[in-house]
Amino acid sequence: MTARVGVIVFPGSNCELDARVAFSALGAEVEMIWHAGTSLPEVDLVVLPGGFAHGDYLRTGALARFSPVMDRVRDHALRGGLVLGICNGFQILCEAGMLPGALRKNNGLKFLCRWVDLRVDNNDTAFTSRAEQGQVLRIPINHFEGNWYAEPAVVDRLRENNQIVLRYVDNPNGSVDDVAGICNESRNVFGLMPHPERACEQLLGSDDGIVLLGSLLDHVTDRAGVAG
Amino acid sequence: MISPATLHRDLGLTDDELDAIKTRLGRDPSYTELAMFSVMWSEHCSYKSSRIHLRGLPSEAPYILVGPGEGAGIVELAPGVSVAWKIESHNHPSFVEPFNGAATGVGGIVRDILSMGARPIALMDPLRFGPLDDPRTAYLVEGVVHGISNYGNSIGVPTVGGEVVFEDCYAENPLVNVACLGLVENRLMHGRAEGEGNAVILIGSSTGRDGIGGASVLASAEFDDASSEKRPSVQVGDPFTERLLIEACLELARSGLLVGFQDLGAGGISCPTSEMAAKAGTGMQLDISKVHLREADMEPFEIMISESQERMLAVVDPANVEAVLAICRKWELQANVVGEVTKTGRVEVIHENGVLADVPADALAEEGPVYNRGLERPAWLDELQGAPMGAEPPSDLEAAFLQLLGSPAIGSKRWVWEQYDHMIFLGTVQGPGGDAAVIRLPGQDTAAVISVDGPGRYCYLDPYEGARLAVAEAARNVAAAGGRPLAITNCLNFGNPEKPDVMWQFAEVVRGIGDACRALGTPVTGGNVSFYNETNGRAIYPTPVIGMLGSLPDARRSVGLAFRSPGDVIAIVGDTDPADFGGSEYAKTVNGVVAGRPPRLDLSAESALHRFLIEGAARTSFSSAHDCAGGGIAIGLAESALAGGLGFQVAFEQDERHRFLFSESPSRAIVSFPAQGVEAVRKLADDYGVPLEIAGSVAPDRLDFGTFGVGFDVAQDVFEGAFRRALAASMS
Amino acid sequence: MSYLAQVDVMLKPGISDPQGQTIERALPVLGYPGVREVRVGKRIQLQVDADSVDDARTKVEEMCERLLANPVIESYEVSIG
Amino acid sequence: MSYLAQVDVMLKPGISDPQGQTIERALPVLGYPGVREVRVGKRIQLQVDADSVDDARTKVEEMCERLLANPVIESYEVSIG
Ligand SMILES: Nc1ncnc2c1ncn2[C@@H]1O[C@H](COP(=O)(O)OP(=O)(O)O)[C@@H](O)[C@H]1O
Ligand SMILES: [Mg+2]
Repeated sequence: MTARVGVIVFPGSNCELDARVAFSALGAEVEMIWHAGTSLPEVDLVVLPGGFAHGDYLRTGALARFSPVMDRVRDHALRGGLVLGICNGFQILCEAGMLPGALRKNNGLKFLCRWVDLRVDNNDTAFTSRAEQGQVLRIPINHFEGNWYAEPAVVDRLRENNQIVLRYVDNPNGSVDDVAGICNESRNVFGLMPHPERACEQLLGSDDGIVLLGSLLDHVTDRAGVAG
Repeated sequence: MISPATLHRDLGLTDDELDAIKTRLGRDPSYTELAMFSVMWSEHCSYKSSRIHLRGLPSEAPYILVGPGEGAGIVELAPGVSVAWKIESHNHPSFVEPFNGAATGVGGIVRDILSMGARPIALMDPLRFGPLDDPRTAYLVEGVVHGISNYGNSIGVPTVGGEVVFEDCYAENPLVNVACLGLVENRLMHGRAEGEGNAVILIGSSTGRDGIGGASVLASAEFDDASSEKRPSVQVGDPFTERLLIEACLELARSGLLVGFQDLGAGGISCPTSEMAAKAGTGMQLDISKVHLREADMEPFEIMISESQERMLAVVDPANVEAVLAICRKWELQANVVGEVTKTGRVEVIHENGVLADVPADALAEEGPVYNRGLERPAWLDELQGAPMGAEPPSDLEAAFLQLLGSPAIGSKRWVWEQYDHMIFLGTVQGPGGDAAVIRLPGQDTAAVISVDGPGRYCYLDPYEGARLAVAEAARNVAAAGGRPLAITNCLNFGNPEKPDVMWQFAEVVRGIGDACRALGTPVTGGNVSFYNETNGRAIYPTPVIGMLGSLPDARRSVGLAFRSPGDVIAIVGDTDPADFGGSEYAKTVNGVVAGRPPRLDLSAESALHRFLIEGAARTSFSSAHDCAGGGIAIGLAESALAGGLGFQVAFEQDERHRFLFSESPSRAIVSFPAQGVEAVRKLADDYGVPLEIAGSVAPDRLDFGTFGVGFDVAQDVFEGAFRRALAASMS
Repeated sequence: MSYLAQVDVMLKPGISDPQGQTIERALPVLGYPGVREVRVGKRIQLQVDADSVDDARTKVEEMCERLLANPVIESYEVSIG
Repeated sequence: MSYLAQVDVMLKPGISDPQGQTIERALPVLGYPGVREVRVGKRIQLQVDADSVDDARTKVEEMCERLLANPVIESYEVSIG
């Protein structure tokens, strides 16, 4: 079966086309979903792409989380559906309370677009199943507000639950505990600052992003296999 | 009707220009009309000093679909694949307020591309500042780079290359140029107001007082210390609205609902109304009470010349108005019908109280003054050219090499370009840090190969030769990456055109560009002229910035500058003239001299080199290719090594080694290739008639020049840290 | 009635503030020693329709809770009039 | 002596504030009608060593001119204590 991916487009999103290209190349059927809609088409995976939803005005993700479609995204997650927030999408999920923590300005107070190494610290999730435990992936970051923070008690809980899925090998932004990507307790909502969709082709520098995006699609097709 | 008799002068119009306006109208202009003329007849909008010279530039080739005169040039890169390419300056606004000045510079060029119906897919930012050890420079660099980063990243257009140059002459007059590449997705749009009765729709941001008189006050007059008082002209960019505007405009272009389309840039709404009507031979009636305002109490003249950002003007069949407004609403943009196309040939501005302006569209848009200004070769030039060029040997070759490698001019610009999203669109096959950017077009194998170059020092020493060198280097950068140079856009940054020596520099530069473009087969698709880059009477170097556009049929065949494998053979292609030191990095950085004559350029040798590089790339003969430019062979080798994380071992037989290592002879490149390819590459060089000398081979860990060498880590630290350290030092 | 509200949003104590730190490092260099604990936040001004000062405050505080501040990292203060 | 200074930096009137405008447009959708003239600025807090309140004010105002505010587009207000 073909996985159905819905990419949410907020006003100010800008990586939605790249997300579509990357998931389509991996064989998924991709549908673009405008933020103002109050219903969500039938999809297996909802992607909140990178960009600057509502200009990132006030705070990154602060206005986007009120978009009408976000209630449906929440329902989808409550039903166990997969949700992936990339960069701005991660910021929105945190603002919406669907993932813990908040993203502050990078310690260096500069926007950073560069290749970084990420370590997979939990490969037992739908997002990392194609990776080896501890595998290092080369994937670019592209953000000003990627410095993840949560209260110490929350960080402890995430550690205990193995919800810190990806860590920076060399922390570029000051993020607590080198967090690059996390998941929720039910392990169906994922958020990360780096851009796996930009790392799906050797010609562009790396295809390690396929490990992550492909894992999600595997999860969808495996589950369909089990159910069918 | 005009109250003080000298008002026109405050608006930047001369007495003669006022007389011409009166003659054309057959009466005195109204206040609103005078304001409209002042922006449309400003140097920035009318090209009154430059026009007669620009006519001499070549602008035709079978693949040039749209040449100069529209929002952007259009070039067919491959059958059915066309791109828009254009450069703009935002120099004065960036000096007044670096963050917003640079940001709105990006916004403006992007709308030029949008006006053609093309999707903006890449930006480049050639920047020039004063010496980096001046804290004010550091402040400007921080602000300008942050402004470009903030705006370009938000709108989702990658910034894939540029320049950062430091010279004393730019201290009071930084140059912020921005080039944009667009992909024509569907159909080309034109800035023409065809069809009597068609509706005129203003789309985008509300109109406020920002940028009132920007074109006349900021871009068309010299700066002096009182300019700080002109600050209300500061425009603030809203990248969020621009992002929406991009998608809305592309949807409108796809929809086929638009008859004509143009952006609002310098000159505000006066510009597209008069230009679109003039081009179509129609007229336009504009009801300014329909313009959505940000501040309620704006005067009509302010509305007519406000340079509020993120606005476009569309001409639409009345039957399609509702559909167009619906698309704008969907993208959460304001849009209003503000007028109508007429057949009067006039721009009429009305509001509740009647007619505020009624002017022939031609008079505003096409009959601006044309000046054949006096030209005079500067008296100081002979002495400058005759002076020693600064080629004296260094006391220590290795120290000189490291000094160059760590100079702000040559050191890595990573600090700058890491602040730019240079990857969005999944097309950046080669981004910043190389010779040219290689941008694979969305959904295609074809790549656009783009580069910007503007050797101001060469042009200062000899404007004609410098301009030829600028075109040659830009083309060489494109060829080194494997692209075939096709066309240029250019941004001509000069001093006060009313001074005959500045005007002579301008004429010489334009002549040089024309000659080089004809020889290399790269016509001019358009560009921008920025005069009055003077502060308190001191002009900048004549600085033409050339934006070269090339094509590469298969992005996978592009060649990078980085050495790839130890053992690869390194060859120097092209002749080195040990006398090519005038205006070189070595002369400036090591000996503190900018004098003599710039390097000598032979355009047929240059062209042969390009063909060699392009053919080598097509045959996948090279592991790397890099043009030899600032800092000569020594720096070229180091750049290839550092980019590849490798070193090299080379040996040269010359006597005066520094002359060989640091000479900036043009028409040269450094290529590397596997050892078994030596014969094939030699043959290729023979076939194209380019001299080739094997210099050594790629090796790990050390940059070894034979008589001296430095460890890779040392070189890397010097190169990568140079910019950051200089910036930090000047801020403290 | 319309009331002018000022909202000050600051990072919570204990949360590092790189912007403040950068300013703190820059000030001595510019010749201003003896400056400490620099914190940078946001000031938001707005005109809000409400029946009374109290009503205005209640409305703005609600906006702060839900939108204007992020309770994970920020605290806020509202003043009306 | 050390004084607590508050600096409020706002865009000058007439300078466009896209951030404020965007928030203003979003608010009714979020259930907050009746909000106008939203402007977003910066609030900076700092502890400054000075001989007196006046001295502290003078120092901080100078810092504003040179670093904390951008006088081209922003105005500022200082309050001490
Ligand atoms: N302002 C900038 N923005 C983005 N990239 C830049 C900028 N300045 C320099 N670069 C990149 O750094 C590299 C080196 O620049 P430069 O030394 O000017 O190259 P060249 O000598 O080939 O003209 C190029 O890839 C260029 O695109
Ligand atoms: Mg080069």
